[in-house]
Amino acid sequence: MINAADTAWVIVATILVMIMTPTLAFFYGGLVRKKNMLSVLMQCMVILAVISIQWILFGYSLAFGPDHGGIIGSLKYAFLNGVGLDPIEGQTIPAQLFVCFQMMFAVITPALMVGAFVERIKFSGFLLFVVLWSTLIYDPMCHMVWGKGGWLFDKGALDFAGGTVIHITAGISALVASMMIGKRSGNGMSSSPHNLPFAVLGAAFLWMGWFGFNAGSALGVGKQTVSAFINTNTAAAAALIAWMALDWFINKIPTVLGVITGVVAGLVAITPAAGFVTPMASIAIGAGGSIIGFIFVTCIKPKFGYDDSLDVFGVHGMAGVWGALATGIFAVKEVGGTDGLLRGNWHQMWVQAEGVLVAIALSVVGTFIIFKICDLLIGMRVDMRDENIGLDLTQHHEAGYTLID
Amino acid sequence: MINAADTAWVIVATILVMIMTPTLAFFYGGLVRKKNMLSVLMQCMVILAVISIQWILFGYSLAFGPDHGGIIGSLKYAFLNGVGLDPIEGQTIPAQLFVCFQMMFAVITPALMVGAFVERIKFSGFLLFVVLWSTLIYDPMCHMVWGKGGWLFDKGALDFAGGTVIHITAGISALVASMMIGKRSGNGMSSSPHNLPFAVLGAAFLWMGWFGFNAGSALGVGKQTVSAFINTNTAAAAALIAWMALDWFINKIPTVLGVITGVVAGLVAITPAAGFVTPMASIAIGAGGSIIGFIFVTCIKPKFGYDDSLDVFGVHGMAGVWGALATGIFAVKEVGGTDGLLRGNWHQMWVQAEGVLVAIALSVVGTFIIFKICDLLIGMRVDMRDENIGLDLTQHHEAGYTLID
Amino acid sequence: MINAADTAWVIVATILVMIMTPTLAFFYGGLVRKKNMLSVLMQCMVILAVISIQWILFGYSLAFGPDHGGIIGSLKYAFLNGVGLDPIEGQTIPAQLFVCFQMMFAVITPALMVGAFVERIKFSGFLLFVVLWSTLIYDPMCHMVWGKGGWLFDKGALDFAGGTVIHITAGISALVASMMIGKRSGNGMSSSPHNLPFAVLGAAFLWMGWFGFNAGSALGVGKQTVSAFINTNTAAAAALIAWMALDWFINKIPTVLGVITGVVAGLVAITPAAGFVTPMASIAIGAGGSIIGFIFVTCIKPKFGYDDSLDVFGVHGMAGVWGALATGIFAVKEVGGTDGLLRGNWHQMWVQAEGVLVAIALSVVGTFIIFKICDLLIGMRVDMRDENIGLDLTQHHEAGYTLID
Amino acid sequence: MKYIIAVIRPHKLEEVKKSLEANGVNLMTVVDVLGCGRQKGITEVYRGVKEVDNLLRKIKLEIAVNDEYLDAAIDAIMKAAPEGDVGDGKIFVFDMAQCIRIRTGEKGNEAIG
Amino acid sequence: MKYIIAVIRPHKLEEVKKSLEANGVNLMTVVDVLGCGRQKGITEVYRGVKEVDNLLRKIKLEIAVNDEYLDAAIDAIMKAAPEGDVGDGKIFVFDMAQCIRIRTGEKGNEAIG
Amino acid sequence: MKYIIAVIRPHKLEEVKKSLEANGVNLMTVVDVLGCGRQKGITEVYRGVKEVDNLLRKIKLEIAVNDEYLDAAIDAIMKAAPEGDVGDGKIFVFDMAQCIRIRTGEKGNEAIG
Ligand SMILES: Nc1ncnc2c1ncn2[C@@H]1O[C@H](COP(=O)(O)OP(=O)(O)O)[C@@H](O)[C@H]1O
Ligand SMILES: Nc1ncnc2c1ncn2[C@@H]1O[C@H](COP(=O)(O)OP(=O)(O)O)[C@@H](O)[C@H]1O
Ligand SMILES: Nc1ncnc2c1ncn2[C@@H]1O[C@H](COP(=O)(O)OP(=O)(O)O)[C@@H](O)[C@H]1O
Repeated sequence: MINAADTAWVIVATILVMIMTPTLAFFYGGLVRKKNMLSVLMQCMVILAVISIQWILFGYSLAFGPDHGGIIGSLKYAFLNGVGLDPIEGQTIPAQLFVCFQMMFAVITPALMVGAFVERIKFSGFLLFVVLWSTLIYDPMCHMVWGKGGWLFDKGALDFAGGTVIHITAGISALVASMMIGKRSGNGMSSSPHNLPFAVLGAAFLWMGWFGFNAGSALGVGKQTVSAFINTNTAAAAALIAWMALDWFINKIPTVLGVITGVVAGLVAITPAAGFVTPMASIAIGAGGSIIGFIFVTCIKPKFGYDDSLDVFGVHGMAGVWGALATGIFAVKEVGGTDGLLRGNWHQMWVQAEGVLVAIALSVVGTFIIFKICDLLIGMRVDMRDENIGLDLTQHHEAGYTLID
Repeated sequence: MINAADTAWVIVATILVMIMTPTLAFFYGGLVRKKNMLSVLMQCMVILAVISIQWILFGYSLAFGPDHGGIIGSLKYAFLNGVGLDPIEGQTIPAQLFVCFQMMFAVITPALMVGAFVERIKFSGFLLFVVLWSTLIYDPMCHMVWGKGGWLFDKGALDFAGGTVIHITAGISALVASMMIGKRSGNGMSSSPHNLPFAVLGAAFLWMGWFGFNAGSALGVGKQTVSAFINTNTAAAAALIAWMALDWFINKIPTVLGVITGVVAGLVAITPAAGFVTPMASIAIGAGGSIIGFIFVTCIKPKFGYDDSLDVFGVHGMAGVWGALATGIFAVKEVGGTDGLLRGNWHQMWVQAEGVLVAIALSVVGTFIIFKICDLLIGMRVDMRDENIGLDLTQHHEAGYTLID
Repeated sequence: MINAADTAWVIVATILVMIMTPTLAFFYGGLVRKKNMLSVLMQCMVILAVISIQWILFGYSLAFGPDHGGIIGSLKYAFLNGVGLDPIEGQTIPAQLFVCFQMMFAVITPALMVGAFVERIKFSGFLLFVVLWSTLIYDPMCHMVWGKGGWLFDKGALDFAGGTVIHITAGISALVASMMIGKRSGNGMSSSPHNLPFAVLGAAFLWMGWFGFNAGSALGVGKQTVSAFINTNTAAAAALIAWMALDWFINKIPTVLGVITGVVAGLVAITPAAGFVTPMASIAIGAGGSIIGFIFVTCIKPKFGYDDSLDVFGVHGMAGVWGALATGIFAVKEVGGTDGLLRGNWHQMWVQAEGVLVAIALSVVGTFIIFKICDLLIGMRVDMRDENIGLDLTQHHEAGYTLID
Repeated sequence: MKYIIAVIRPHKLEEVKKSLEANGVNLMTVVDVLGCGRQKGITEVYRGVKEVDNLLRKIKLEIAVNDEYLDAAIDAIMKAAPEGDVGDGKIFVFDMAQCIRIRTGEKGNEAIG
Repeated sequence: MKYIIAVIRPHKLEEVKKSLEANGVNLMTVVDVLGCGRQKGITEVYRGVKEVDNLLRKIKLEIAVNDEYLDAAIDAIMKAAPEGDVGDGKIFVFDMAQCIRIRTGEKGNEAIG
Repeated sequence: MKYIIAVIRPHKLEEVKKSLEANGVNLMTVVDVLGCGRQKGITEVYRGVKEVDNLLRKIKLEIAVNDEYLDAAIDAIMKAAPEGDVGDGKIFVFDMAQCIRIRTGEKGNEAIG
């Protein structure tokens, strides 16, 4: 039976997750150089549209259709065939609403990767890459963890709102893609954000949208919804403070870019745990996300020198790994039905680690292959001249801002 | 009886529609020249306030008050007299909430027209124009289609969330107004957008708000709500892709301004159909909206040379006409209770066409008269010197941005 | 018992209030000079995080914990000890959700004060100030008015959504702080807003968020929720029009900064009254807020010459006082259960005035002491050189925008 | 070789450019500037605080020309730039000691055009 | 006729303008620039990456004056612009070959003021 | 004393600055400008309306040098700025009548460095 309150809340949550992709675009866009602003916005908006359509045509069916070997769904629900307005068994919202909610997750995952290859990617190559990546990596990964019959699902992996499925997958793939596409030329790597206020705007609305992301994952209104809600906010806040403190101690100054990066790292970390832990544990999880993120962004990246331009790997990938493991550590039965390591359940830790490893393996191999294919077929990188002029003018024949008018 | 879940959702939907007017301001504002940015924001914010008050004073009563000849409501509910917190018959939400939800529709309709006469309209003339237009065109139109006793309502015209009432009316009126006020002087017509990111921000939040617009029009939470929701998103996505494809084939490059224009055209097109069609039909309706919009914006407008500056006519008016007719084509009983042309119901098409024609006729005649009156009483266009300096400085004595500080 | 619809709505309302703090940052940030933009954003984002944590650690307990002498709560609920997911007596939402909703109020109150000392405050001093202020002024004030056993609560002071607790407290404290920190140096006081569109963006989203603020304060979905909703919108609209009219008559021109300032003044004024008055009374209350605000901003401030940079005192403090008193004037039993002065209930006026006086007294004395302490311990004002260069570069080593790139 | 600096009204840029092109002057550098002159700015009002800001948006053109093009360039500007009101702007002319085209290393008159 | 280019600190603009006006110099053109000089910029830090950006915001004033006003103009700037720290800026003076007021076509000394 | 105005491609700024520093020229003023030259702009398309905008983003450097540094400065720019394509920019050189350091009041050659 459809429950009206559950449905109302999941509609709202879907809207909140939907707006995350455009606001992610502003978070990323504010950090690139002026001449590449539009290309970032374009990529995110196009993902929102293309994956929305991919999802109802076949993506949803691949992810949530009848299971094939624990790995992928069948095409039975392609074109939303047979997916109507009555609830799926065990749910209380119309099936098409579940489709929409999950759609927005499928949308934002590739959008997260945009941060890895900004300022140098060719739009046409990017487009093919996104469609293939979503179909061949996201959809199976989603099926394995959340789909009925998915093998990680069956093992009992905890991933409340997509730490593994979304952030680890996107973060690792971003690292691979950033290494394959190569560094930005010239002084690209040391350029300053062209419009930090836009990045703050994006981060603030990401924080807002994340309430839908996490609390919406309860797929209804109840106690777990509220747990996920308070944990989300607490982790974000703790992470902001943690990153600010690190910045202050290590770089001698608290920075705006630091605090908004921390917020995102904290939100990533709490994502898989949101419905399973207590608010006090969220402080640790959020702060931990910032610490991990900080280390990867300010130490590991410069050491290895890959140009993961906006730190998708550090902030989503690694804080995501932390979150997935932390879920196994801090989970308590009273909140989400399962106990974690701190309550002596070592097994859960192992299940969590397994999920992480699968996500990493699939992302590395899959992204490598898909990227290579796209590079051969279309080309993934613009030429030097276009990179110098900027992607806005060369890929879209538009300028973000007028200088005089 | 008041239903709490329905009420909660309609409150949220009202909020979503409310924020559309300011975000429309950013969508439009980003596209004008820097020196006119504030004037656009001002016009939209002022409409939000003025029509909010007009509506509770007498607008609501004209639209939804006891019928007078199928054309207009009486003043019985003026000052919300007798409009309390119990639901209207057949509804499940407090009557004052219905007032608020409808108020936001009344607000955004004239705001849509702002795009037609930007960069040259006199603020005082504009203000009078908006109040008269809303009272003499919007309120009757609203009554005819949605009011109890309205003659189009009685005929069975389908207009789920206001394709005819809102977009056709605004779009046609915009064309008339843009021709009457005349072209921008100098190189106004070929100027570039001063801040495309703002326009993208606006478009993204319009997409978000439109969920409230369409799914909220179910006035409660149920299956039709979810239908309207998924159709809205699907049409927007399909329209984005369609416009991008047209841009790519015809202008050789996919543009950001193109995709956001497409999104709006698709959302307009699905508006009347949202609660009556299937998701697959939404793909056609959305893409169709883009195609129609594209033709009018890039072919018809240059050919005729009117300065409908931000393409309100092409994107709202004509995509609105398409949507109204498409509703008659694609409607299926299972979703919204009525079959359309594809199911053999030719009659519905005729009813739809009638609604369109009435909206066009009323808009053309009404706008012509109202514009003339305002022009005579106050003047609708600033003088050349003020237009050159820009409306921000001359109409509001403010500058949008500092050059140095 | 938990009510699902109530819970869904309060979740949404909490999200709406949450986003008010970042959008307030844009409202304020757009009005300062370019070189101080980030510092404003930073302060607001940091407050959001720090008070979120303070609140769950002990702030909530101080405000809503078991009463101590009518003045403050005990630490019984520190670390959310014993604050679970079952509803508090008399409520229908999980207790932790009530914590979150109230948290966002605790967050925005000090954030409002930011406008008083922008462009010259030292970040470290600011941080200590905010934590102390929130703990020593906000938490007790909140307890006295809203906490069980709070003495103003027991007296029957009406403060629907925090006019006294939030706006008067913040506004008066802002005045005190602005006088203690001193005027901006050089031509700081006569500088123009660096990005008015950002301020409009902020104001629009504040308007949106305020629906959560006021209608959410019903803590559920019902008739009073809708009353609060329609009153909020009506007051904002009336206030916008009133400020515009004053601008037009007195300064000869309607300005954008004027209308958005009016919106905020109107929203402040309706805050305590939202659930107690009729829509028609809201017009008076909103317009009254603008009139009071206008007088303080354009007459009193220049006369006395304090540098309350963004008019927190005039717009929040004084419009807040008006709102608190207006609640006592316009309240009607049918809406919120209590009659006001116009219905002959003189007593209510007196109770309201008492609340106002307590808020003023506590704010003046408390802020004075806390400011002095922070100034001695850390210092509250940057030196002249840093003020000239701007807080972004000197306090955060970042620039908001690149000039070339 | 001469270097012309011309301050004009922003909305005249298009016309001035066309007029220059018509006279054979195609190369120039354009700068967004604020002008402080006889033309009074519009008094901006922010929350009732009036700011008589006499800095107005102007466009500055910088044009290097060979001596024989100087008059043509000036004529072109004088034809297209004025509105007849205070604030039309000014033309300043300088002797230029050297001009080099970076791409080719050409110098002097060769390099200008 | 002389053309003065002065680079000053942004927050000194108001004072310098007043000082110039006091000395009878009312006309000028103002440009937003970045200065690269002895003054060290503040090291910006973005996600731990330190950028020793020695480009600092400055304001450039361009002032055409008749010869007899040159000293008055320079004095005015020298009085109002310095803070005494590195980064106060510089004044550059050029001979100007011609000056034309676009509105009237006046030339030379007439046109400057 | 000479005053160099160099128009270069925006992404070359870093390199040119380094090259100038290597040749002992550390002081300069940088301006964001639009260039109108032989280089054709990219045709911008807004809703199908093509705008052949031949205004391109450029960076203008202004460098005051003592005569003996002139060649070093020009060499430095010539080394770092060209890409070999149309649009590399130009260097313009002027005689400068006077230079004053605002902070100290130093004049002439002293003041430049
Ligand atoms: N002596 C000057 N030095 C530098 N710039 C000047 C000078 N005189 C005028 N200008 C520039 O020309 C613009 C127009 O001058 P203005 O005096 O307002 O009008 P008009 O030239 O028509 O009398 C000014 O805004 C300023 O930018
Ligand atoms: N030789 C020069 N050429 C061009 N601009 C210069 C030159 N020297 C200084 N400037 C400008 O003047 C500004 C201040 O110079 P700086 O060396 O920092 O301080 P100071 O003049 O007090 O020694 C610089 O930022 C730059 O914009
Ligand atoms: N005569 C000139 N006067 C002023 N600026 C010029 C002149 N010639 C070139 N420029 C500037 O130099 C830039 C590059 O010139 P361009 O003709 O495009 O390339 P190239 O110098 O390689 O032939 C132009 O965009 C313009 O800013």
